[in-house]
Order: sequence, then C-alpha cells, then structure tokens
Amino acid sequence: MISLSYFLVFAAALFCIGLYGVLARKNAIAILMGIELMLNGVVINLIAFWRFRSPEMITGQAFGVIVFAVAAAEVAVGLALFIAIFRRRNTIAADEIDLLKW
Amino acid sequence: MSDPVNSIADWLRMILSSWGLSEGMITLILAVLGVVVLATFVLIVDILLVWIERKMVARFQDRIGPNRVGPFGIIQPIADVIKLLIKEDIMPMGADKFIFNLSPIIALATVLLLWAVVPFAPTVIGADINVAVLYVVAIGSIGTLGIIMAGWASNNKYALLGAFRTVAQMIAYEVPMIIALLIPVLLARSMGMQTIVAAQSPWYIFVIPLAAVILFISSIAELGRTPFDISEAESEIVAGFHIEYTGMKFGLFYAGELLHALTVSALIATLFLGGWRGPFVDQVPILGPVYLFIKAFLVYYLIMWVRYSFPRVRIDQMLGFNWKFLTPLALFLLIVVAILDKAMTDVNTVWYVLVMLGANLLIVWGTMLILRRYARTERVRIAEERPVAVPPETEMKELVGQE
Amino acid sequence: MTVMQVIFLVTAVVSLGGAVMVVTVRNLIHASLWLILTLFGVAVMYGLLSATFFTVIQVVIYIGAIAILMIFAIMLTRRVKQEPGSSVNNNWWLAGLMALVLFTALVWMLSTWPGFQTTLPELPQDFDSIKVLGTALVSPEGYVIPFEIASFLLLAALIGAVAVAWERKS
Amino acid sequence: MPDDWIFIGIFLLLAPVFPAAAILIPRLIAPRKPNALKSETYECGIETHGETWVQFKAQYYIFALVFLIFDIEIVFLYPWAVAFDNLPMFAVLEGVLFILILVAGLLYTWRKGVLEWV
Repeated sequence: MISLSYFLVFAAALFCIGLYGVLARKNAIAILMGIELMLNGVVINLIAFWRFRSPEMITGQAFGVIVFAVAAAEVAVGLALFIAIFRRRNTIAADEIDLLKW
Repeated sequence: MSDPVNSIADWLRMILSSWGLSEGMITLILAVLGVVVLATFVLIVDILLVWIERKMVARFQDRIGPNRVGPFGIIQPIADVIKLLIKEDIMPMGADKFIFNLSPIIALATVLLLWAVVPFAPTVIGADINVAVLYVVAIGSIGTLGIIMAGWASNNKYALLGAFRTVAQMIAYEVPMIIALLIPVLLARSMGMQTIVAAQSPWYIFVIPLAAVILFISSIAELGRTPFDISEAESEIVAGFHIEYTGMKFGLFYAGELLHALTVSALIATLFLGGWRGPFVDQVPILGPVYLFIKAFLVYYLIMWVRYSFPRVRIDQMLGFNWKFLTPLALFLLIVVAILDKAMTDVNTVWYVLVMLGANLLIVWGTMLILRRYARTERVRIAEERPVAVPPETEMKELVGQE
Repeated sequence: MTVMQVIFLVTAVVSLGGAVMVVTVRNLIHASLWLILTLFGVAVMYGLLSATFFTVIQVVIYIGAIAILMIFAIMLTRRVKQEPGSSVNNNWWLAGLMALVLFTALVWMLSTWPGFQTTLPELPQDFDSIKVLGTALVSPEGYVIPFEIASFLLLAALIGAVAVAWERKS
Repeated sequence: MPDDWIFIGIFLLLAPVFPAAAILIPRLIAPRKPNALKSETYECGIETHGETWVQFKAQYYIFALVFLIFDIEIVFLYPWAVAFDNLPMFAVLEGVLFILILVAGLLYTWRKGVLEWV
C-alpha cells in the first residue's frame, strides 16, 4: 500500500535537484527553472499532507493554490528582469551580472 | 432502458469475468477498448471532415469541389490519405529530429484527447470527471506547446515567427475563452460535462447567449481560422509553423486542425446547445449522439461560414480586439451574471431566464453603441491625410489630374 | 505491488529523470522541454493524491503558461553565437554536494518522524474538494485574506514586470 | 470516479499511438532517397540567409505575461464558481473584487500603451 513516505521522498528529491540547478547553473533562466522544481516539490508536500493527514480539512489545497499564484508572480517578474538585463548588458549569465558585487 | 454502448460493455464484462480475470483487469481492458473505439470513430469522422470541408468551401466559392473519386467525390479523402502515406518524408537540415517528429503527434493527439470528456448520451461518455472544463483548457495548452515545438525544431526563421504569432494569438484568446467557459460552470455549479448538460433547461444559449458568442469567437481564434489566421498568412510568413513539414506529418497538422474545429463545435454544442438533449432521448438513448452531432455540425457550419466570408485581420487588430474588447467584455459579463444569479436565488425559472437573457441583450446593445462610436472616430482617423500611407484612390486621382 | 505503486514509481522515475536533465542539459530549449515533462509527472502525482483540480491547473498554469513564458524568454535573451564555456559555474560540485547532503538530511529527519508511514486514509463520503476549496477561499473564517492578497500580488507582479520589461520605441 | 481517470490515463498513453503509426507507416512503404539539395531548409523558397535565431520583439513576452496573470486569476475563480451555491452575497462580491483588482492591471497596461502592437 502506498504511504506518505513515497510522496515526501519524491518531493525532497525534486527539491534537492532544483536546489542543485539553482546553485550550479550559470544561465539565469536555468536558475529560475531550478526554482520552479523546488516550488513543485513544496506543493507536492502540501497536497500529500492534506491527503494523508487531514483529508477533511482543505488547508493544504488552499495553500497549494496560493503557492501557484506566488510561483506565477515570481516567474513573471523574474523573467522580466532578465529581459531588461539582457537588453542593457547583452548577457543573462548569472556570474557576469556582478555590478553590485562590491 | 439501457443504451447499446453500456449493454455491450456489461456483456463484455460478463464474458471477461467468466474467463476468471480480476475486477481491475476487466476495467483496464474495457478502458483500452473504449479508448480504441472512441479514437477510431473520431478519426474516421476526421477523414470524412476533409471531404465535407472541401465540398463546403467549394459551394461557398461557387465551385463544385472534389467529384472524381467515388460518388460526389466521397472517396477523395481516402485517396488523399494513401497519397500522403506513400510520399517521401523529407527532414530538413539542422532540424531537431526528435522534437520535429514529436510535434505533429502532439498536434493530433491533443485533439483526440478532448473527445474523452464529450458526452454522447446520458450514460455514454469517455470519462465523466469533475474538472472536465478545465481539462479541455489543459489539453488545449499542451496543443499550444506542440506548435511552438514545431516552429522551433524546423530550423527556419519563418516557421519560428509563425509559431510565435500562433502562440501569441492562442494564449491571448485563451483568456476570454476560459472566462466564457466559466459562465456555464457558474450556472451549473459544476465542471463536469454531464452535470452541465443535465442542468440545461432551457439550453444555456437562451440564458447566456453572449457567453456563447464570446466562446465562439475565441474558439475560432484558438483554431487559427480566418479571420484569425495570421499564423499562416502566406503573404507575410510563407506558411506558418509547418512550412518544413511534408507528407504525412503535414497531413497530421491538417487533420488535427480540421478535427479541432469539429471538437470545438461539439464542446460548444455540449455547453450551450444542450449536448445530447432533445426530444425522446430518454426513451431512445441512441438519439443522443445523433442530436449531439447535428448540433456540432451546425456550429461547425457556422465556423466554416465565418472562415470563407471574412478577410484576415492584421496582428495589431487581432491583439487589440482581444485585450481591449473581448476580455473586458467577458469579465463584465461574468460579474453581471454572478451578481444576478446570486440575487435571484429564490426566483422561479421563467423569470430567472428572462432576466438573464434581458441582461445579456442589454450588454450587447451597450457594446454595440460603444463600438459604433469607436468605429466613427476610427473612420475619421483613417480618413485624415497622413504622410506615410496615402490611400491608393487619391494617388490615382492625382496621377489622373496631372495627365 | 499495487497498481498505484507501479504508477507512482514509473511517474517518479520519469519526472526525477526529467528534473535531472533540466539542471544538466546545455540547450535551454531542451531544458525547458524536460521541465515540462517533469511538471507533467508532478501533475500525475496530484492525480494519485486525488487532488484532481491540481492535476488540471498544474497543466494549465505550469505547462500552458509558465513554460511558454520561459520559452519566450529564452528565445528573447539568446545571443546569436552559442554561449562559450560550460553551462555550470565553478562551484557546481559544491552545489551537488549540498543538494545531496540536504536530501540525506531531509530523508533521515522524515524517517524519524512517526507519521512518515501514514497509509492512505479514505476520503470522507460525498467530499467534493473543489466545492470545499471554493467555499474556503472566500469565507471570512477561511482564506479570504490570502485570496484577496493573491490578487494584489498578481496585480503588483503584472505592473512590476511590465514596468521592467516594457521599453517604448522612440 | 477513479475509473474515469483510468480512462483518461489510458487515453493519454494511447492517443499518441495513432498519429505515431501514421508517421511510421510511410517509413516502411514510402521511398526514401535523401540528398543534400532535397533536405535543405525550404524557408521561403530562396536559399537561407544568416542565423535561424533572429531576435524577437520583447512584446511577445509582454503579451504572454498578461496572459499568465489572467490565467492564474481564472484558476482561483473556478472553485469559486463551483461552490456558488454555498456562498452568501458578500462572498460573491469578494470574487467580483478579485476580478476588479485584476481589471485594474489590465487598465494599467492599456494606459501604458503596452497593448498596442508597435
């Protein structure tokens, strides 16, 4: 029989792969993809806890919907920033955007 | 009284269980059979659609259309299929092979998948899920993805440009489409197709006609048919996202587009024209699919009528029409319907329908007034002397005057 | 092994494989297509958790909107020449190590939690989660504040993103 | 209900098989003699010129952005519409407020001239 552990481990793996992408990739859009993976891991956790721990309450799903909205807002603004940066500096490699380093 | 489809399913279930198969296995086998039957049926209708569309466009353009192969040319599409099957398949240089092959598959498969939620009769439906309306939207967005993949994989500037235009148009018109779909959901209090059909007394076209019109327009745009066919404007971008496709792969895009038109018609018929509902359908369930297809082909005929009567709009007009007209109108209608519906919880059906219909017609009238004023200012604006684009007539007059 | 476990394992392998491809493959368009595969796998996971509403909105929002937005952004920000050098920075091994350590730590922590092996409870009879969700989102005892704030957040995101990305042609 | 989802799952697996078969059959019966000239990119009929990756207008992105925001809004509204029977009038008005806030965003983009195709 399927248990909560399946989904939690899957979500953790997704989260960690996303984390690797965020930390290791150079291209800013690739970093954003990593963030998307991490957010998906989080939503799976929310839904899995709803289903396994408190199916009679809707809290997990309500939070899931809010996370969807946050993810969309984050992607919209993030990509807009990258496009603006690309227009100025002709690159979106995260290690070349270093004006604020010092 | 049970309908033939369920009787056959029950009969098969009996036979299979007498063979000693488990309950889950039987469900699985029946589901596979159901999918194969449904998909085959839809594909056969699709082949027939090629003939219908060609014959119909010929009539619109005062021609005869295919009439050589078989009586009235009815075997023509089969000849076409054979031709496409034995054509050489050309893969352009620099194309991304896997994605190039995958995108026509997605284009047709997504259209087929939509038929899973179309109800044919009170008890005959592929899958009566409680999120069917959003399922339609979801499958549609996978279709969008297929187009962008085709454009990207072709390694061709114009294909990519065409894909970009198509996707910009499809996602733009998805907004009024989803809002228009939301309105019947709101009236029926459910996203399940069977519940929506069952809730339609009277048909929703008589309650919320404006939502049906909005859905109809945005569906045409979603299909990329004239007047919204800038995605394949031959004079501007050669042929759109499928320039590099030949043979059967192009055929799949073509078949997918035709079938998509009928699918959309069937969905409009289901959501607004009462789906399988009609006289005597309770006694004779077999009439359900007949009514559904009559209604669907009626809507399909309207789509064709629009397609072969209107010229193409420009890309700026297309986007402006959506964002500045259709989307605000759909949102306004949604607000009005929501508030009216809640205000009339205790009113009897006749008054409810009359008030809803009246509100819809009032909105249409107001919209028409605004549009007329806009058209007047626009005509004045266009008529002004402008340095760049001089209307050809004045040029001609000047030339004539000089002579 | 029940049917559900088989579906779960296949989906998990496919979507985790897709996720690995997302963070390693060089071509960004390919990365986004792998991302779509992973997102689809996650949608199937929601289906297994009987959150069917999430299955469809995962496809509608993530695949239909966010992925498309990403593909558009990739095409808009691409230099004509293929970017030189590797697609990962110099600290990629450190990142990999951190991800691995975090994963091990998470799984270890979770396995010590008594609720880890909770089995699937039956859903309450006549429980329409969409209806309950819709009621909860707008009821004052529920989530009406997050609901309205979400709309403000989206408004802010729209205005902010347009202000940043929009450049009037002179 | 689960049976219906099994049907959808099987349909998802089988639907690509039909078009895939239509692509694979020509592999077996159609002639196949590729040469360099034949498999050149057709593009617009004349020889191709320059990189395939041309720079696109940022405006495509802006339209996708407006679409994304509205898409999310609609996802919030569908449960609201399904639960309509359980809602009192003020809950309906909350939904209306939600829509109006988003309309403000649309008006902003409209006034800023983002919706003009330039």
